[in-house]
Amino acid sequence: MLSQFGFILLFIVGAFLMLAGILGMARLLRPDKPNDQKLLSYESGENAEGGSLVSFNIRFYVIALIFVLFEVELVFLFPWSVVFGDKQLIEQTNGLWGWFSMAEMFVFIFILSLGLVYAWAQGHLDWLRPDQKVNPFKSEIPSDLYENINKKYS
Amino acid sequence: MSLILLIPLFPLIGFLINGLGFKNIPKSLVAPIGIGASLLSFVFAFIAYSEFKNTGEVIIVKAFDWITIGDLNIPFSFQIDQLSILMLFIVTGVGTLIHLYSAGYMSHDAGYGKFFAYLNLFLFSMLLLVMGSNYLIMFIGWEGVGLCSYLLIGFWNKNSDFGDAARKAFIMNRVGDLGFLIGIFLIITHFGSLEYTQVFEMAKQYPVGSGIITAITLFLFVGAMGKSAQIPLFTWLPDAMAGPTPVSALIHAATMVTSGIYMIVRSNVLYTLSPVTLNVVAWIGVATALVAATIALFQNDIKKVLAFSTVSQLGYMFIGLGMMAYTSGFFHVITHAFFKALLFLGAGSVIHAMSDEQDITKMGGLWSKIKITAVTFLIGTIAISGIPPFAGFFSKDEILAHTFAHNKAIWVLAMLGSFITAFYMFRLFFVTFTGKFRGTQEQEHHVHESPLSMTIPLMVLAGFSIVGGFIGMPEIFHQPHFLENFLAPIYEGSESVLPGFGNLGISHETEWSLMGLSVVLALVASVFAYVVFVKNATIPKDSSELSGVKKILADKYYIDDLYLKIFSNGTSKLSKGLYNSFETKFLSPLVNSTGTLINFAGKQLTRIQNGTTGYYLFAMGISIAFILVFFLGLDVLSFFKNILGGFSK
Amino acid sequence: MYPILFLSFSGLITLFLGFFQEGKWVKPATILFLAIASISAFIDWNKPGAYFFNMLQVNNFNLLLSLVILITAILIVAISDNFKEIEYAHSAEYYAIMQFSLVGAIMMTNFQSLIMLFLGVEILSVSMYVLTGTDKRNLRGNEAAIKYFLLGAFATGILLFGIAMIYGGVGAFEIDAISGTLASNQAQSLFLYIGLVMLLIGLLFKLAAAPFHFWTPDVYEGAPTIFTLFMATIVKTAVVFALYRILHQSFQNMHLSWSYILAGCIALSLIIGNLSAVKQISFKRMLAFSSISHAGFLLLGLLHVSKTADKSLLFYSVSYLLASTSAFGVLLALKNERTENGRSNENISVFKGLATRSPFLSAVLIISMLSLAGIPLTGGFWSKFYVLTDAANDQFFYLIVLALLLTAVGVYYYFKPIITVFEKSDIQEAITINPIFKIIFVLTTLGTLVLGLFPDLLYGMI
Amino acid sequence: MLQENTALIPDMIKQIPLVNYVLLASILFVIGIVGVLIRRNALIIFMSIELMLNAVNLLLVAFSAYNSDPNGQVFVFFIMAVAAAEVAVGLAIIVMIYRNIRSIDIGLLNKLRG
Repeated sequence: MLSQFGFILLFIVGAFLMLAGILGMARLLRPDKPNDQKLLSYESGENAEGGSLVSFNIRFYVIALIFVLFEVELVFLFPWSVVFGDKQLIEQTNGLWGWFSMAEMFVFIFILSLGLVYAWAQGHLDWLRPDQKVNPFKSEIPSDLYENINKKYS
Repeated sequence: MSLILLIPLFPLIGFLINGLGFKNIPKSLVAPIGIGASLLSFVFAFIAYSEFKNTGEVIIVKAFDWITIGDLNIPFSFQIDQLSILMLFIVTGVGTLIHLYSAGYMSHDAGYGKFFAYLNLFLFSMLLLVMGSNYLIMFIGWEGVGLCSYLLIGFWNKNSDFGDAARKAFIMNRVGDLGFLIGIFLIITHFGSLEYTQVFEMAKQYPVGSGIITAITLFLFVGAMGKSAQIPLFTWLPDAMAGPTPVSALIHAATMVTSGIYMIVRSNVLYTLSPVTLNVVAWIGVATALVAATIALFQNDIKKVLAFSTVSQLGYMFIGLGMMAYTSGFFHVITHAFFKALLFLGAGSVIHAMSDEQDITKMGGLWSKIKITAVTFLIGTIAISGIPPFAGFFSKDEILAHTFAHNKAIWVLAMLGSFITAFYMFRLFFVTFTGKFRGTQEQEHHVHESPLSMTIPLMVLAGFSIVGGFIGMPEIFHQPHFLENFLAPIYEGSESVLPGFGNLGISHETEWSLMGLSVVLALVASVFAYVVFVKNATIPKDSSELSGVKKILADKYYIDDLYLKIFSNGTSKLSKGLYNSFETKFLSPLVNSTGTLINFAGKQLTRIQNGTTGYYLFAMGISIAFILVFFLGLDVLSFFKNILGGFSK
Repeated sequence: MYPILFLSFSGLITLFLGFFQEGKWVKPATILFLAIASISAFIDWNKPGAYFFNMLQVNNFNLLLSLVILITAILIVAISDNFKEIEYAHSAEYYAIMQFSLVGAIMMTNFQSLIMLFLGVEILSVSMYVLTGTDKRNLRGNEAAIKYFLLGAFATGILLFGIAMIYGGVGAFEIDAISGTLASNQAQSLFLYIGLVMLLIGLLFKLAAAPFHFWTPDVYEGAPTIFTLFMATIVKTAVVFALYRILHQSFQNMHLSWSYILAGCIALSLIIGNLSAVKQISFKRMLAFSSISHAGFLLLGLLHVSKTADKSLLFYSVSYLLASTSAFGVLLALKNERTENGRSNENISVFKGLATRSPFLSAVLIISMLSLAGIPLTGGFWSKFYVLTDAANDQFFYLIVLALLLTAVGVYYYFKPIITVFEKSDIQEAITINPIFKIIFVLTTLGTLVLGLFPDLLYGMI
Repeated sequence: MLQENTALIPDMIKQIPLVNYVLLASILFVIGIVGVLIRRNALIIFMSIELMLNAVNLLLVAFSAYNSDPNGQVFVFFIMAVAAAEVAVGLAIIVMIYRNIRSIDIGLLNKLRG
């Protein structure tokens, strides 16, 4: 008789077999005429250039870092949530426990939010766009001349 | 904290104020600060005395734990007992007077503030020396006063001769200090402590004449030789007269030079335990006394004469100590402090009046011109020549009596010495103050009595020189020997190792006759001097005009030249020789090769620091693996056993 | 305990202070906060006890350590300018991070549970990674930061594995529990053994002891001088006393096991540190190697579980703190001398002619060098003396000999700057020192001399 | 070794002896170390370090389960948080370097040496 872990093992093996089967089938069925155009990675019509790291905009990193931090802090909410609603404790302290742990968690979150506020105030969150450059060039030739020519040859 | 700690603190503060800000402090403030500092410590010395009287036993005040090495603990602490109290009074009292005197004497000098700073520093070190409760603190003070005397002798450092004199003093003191230091090390290794109380307590257990004690005492005495200018280390003191006269009075007559005697009296137990050392002390003392006295006979520089007389007086003190008559020796320290300071200050006042003329052959007939100085100087002269009832008589006579009791030969020489002393002192007095003036014209009409700030100390000291002796009347006067009774507790150690060590076993008749003899000698000497220098109005000649024995004496037995030949040239030759052979051939190649070796190793090692992170990580990993394999090798095997166990489960 | 709480909040406040009046109040505020924190340490004075469910342990000695750390921090902050030379500098952040890192340092000295040890180490290290890389445009700074970070994180991993293994062996994180388990003569399990070795390795890395020292010279050279000073003083002190608590108060029964590892590291640190320092041109790099050798000496003080080990270590740390503060401080004071392409020259040659240009600075430098070399009449002499007397033992006799030999080598390179001070230089005009520097220098130098003249003032007091 | 008081441990866990967890964790840890030692790309080294940390987490959780002592799991939370902070700082440093030298190959950074 297999144990729970045995079943899990079976699932894993099964998954791999499935994947292999599907891909193999596709390989058999589809036509296979590769050329370098086809092998290019699709960049919405553009030719991919440079290392793959370049294409990432630096701004993503900042946001991502901030995100990682705040997201991981959540891990402390889990043990808290276990004891937060603990009947026994609440009865022993006739309700005080709930408020206490609540307050505690709010202090924690407040400190976190302080960090967020700081990042905000420092302007790490606002998404700076490249501003439009207008070409200052002015040509002496009046534009109606061009239009005349266009009219003439149209 | 006890008030006692304040006593050395005041001069230190004074030194810091005058020394650090001597450019910024107005000249009018300098002297008050300096004098005030010493005066305050004088006052607090009285307070300490009263405190001591109330309790009646030794007070030891610990400032802080200083050094602890294993079980050897040296605290920074002060000891107040009969001896240090007396020294306190002498140092601070005489010191204050001389500060006062300097205010007048140095008033025209450029380095006024510097001078007072140095004086205060000296006072501070001297207080450390006499108040310290262990040999190390005494040694610090010992070095400190040496440094100050060096600074003050070379005070007028424009003149290179003075600089040489200062260096001479310093080097000779260093020689002595070396001995002192060795003595201290011996004490540490042998007794495992430097505290007086502990060391002496332990010393009591030793038999008289034990070798180690003899060694210790001898080395300590070498230190005393240096500080207190005994043969062979005495030639620095006369040259030290290059310094300003107040300095000569304070350091080179009253206080510093007597620190050797203080040290011996302080450690009297050890000395009582080693008769050998006592003999050495006595003989060196009498030799010094005679040699210095004879030299003084033919000196024409007023301060040089006094310097040599100081040396010979110190010799007398050591004779006293050598006879185990510690009280008498110390008694002479006290009286000598009074009259020799008086004489020096008087000489200073004379020099001041004669507009910096020191040669007595160019003086004469000053009696009427500078009355106060003359009278006080006369008092000093009488006191030193040992004519009753002045101070010098009692102390010197006590020493002589003890000497007679113990060692006739030394006694004869000592008597001779005292005769000579009386003679040259009166010679000095008569030549300087009587006869007709021999100076230049403008010197003559420039002659004037010194300001009050200089004459007051003279008078005070004169007073002490007269009455100072009465603190130690011989018992034949049926007066209480105040000093003896007061100092008695100091000697209980010696008493226990050698009962009745101090009392002189001679009958009253002998004592009377001895006393009479010495008085008669002194008077004869003075009369003789009177006949020679006043009746016949002889004027001393310069050494170049003298011949035979006189010349030898005038040229100080050529000892200086001897030292120059033997030591200075000898050392330079030796060092040259060593340099050419040992240094160049052997030492420097060795050193250089070591250097190159180290450099090479350094270069090789910096190569492993090649700056690539991956390499660093790899090195770390390797070393971790190494440690694990090397230290866990065996356990790893047992670990696999466990694994098998785990699977089998 | 109270300094920890206070500093964590004051750090946050400092962050936001940066927005007012372009943060001109940040530095004074930081000093104020640190002062308050050091005072708040006294709340627990003579009240030994445990905090946070027996995670932190408070007693007078630990408080003393926190005090030493905080006071050093005050000195360092005082001689820091507002990082004007760094472009895009957010000085408020740096001061805040310094305060946070102090929280870590204090945790490391007061911990009772290994969790706290780990947290302390990490808080300290992560802050130091950031501070090392503050000069963003400076390639050397970047390199130092990445090296420090990668190696440090790696060491952290090792340390964690060690802690986990110890937990496996003992079933608890409290060091008292560990010593209890060891005392009750159970067979020392393999877990405990591996755990101890790995924990030790992790801490040795943070202490910059060979053979885990490779990061030290590069990081010390690349980081801004003020943070190099921070690393050399506060981090070292914290780590050494963490080691003291681990080895002497929880694993003393396994002395045989760890003393050999320690002995090896000591020998390597002394040799590598002293010999590599000889050829250095950069002053900071030389001090880095010297700090490796000092790490060796500190470990020497840990080598034997003796009564006086804590005293000697504290004495050593204090005298080392004072000496290196003045040494690096002089370098900081000369920051604007002889700058080359915008960056200040940090070679020993920058001291040329200092004797004529600023006798004060040269005196400070010379005394600090003498103290680091361990010449008598300075604190350094007594600290080495005490440590060696503690380690004196037939078992590791050769280590003492080695230490003495290499101290002689040390004299050789510590005198390089001293000689340079007296060399003639083309520049002659006097150097102006700002008064705060003056005060700090006077304090540190006097401290060094006082320790040298009256060692028992401190040694007897502990 | 550990005192495995079987009463408190759920049967579910009991089916796999502790030693296996220890071995798995150790293997993961060693994989991490090897990754750190042999890769040149800062990011990958960094990931390997994270792998080491997670191996430790696994180890701690296993121990705490077999000790039926929650402290180990508490510690795991701490480790996670700290690891996140480390990730943030580490990535920031790597990005900073990439901005300056357009590469994250640690082999290129060897200006500080000797």
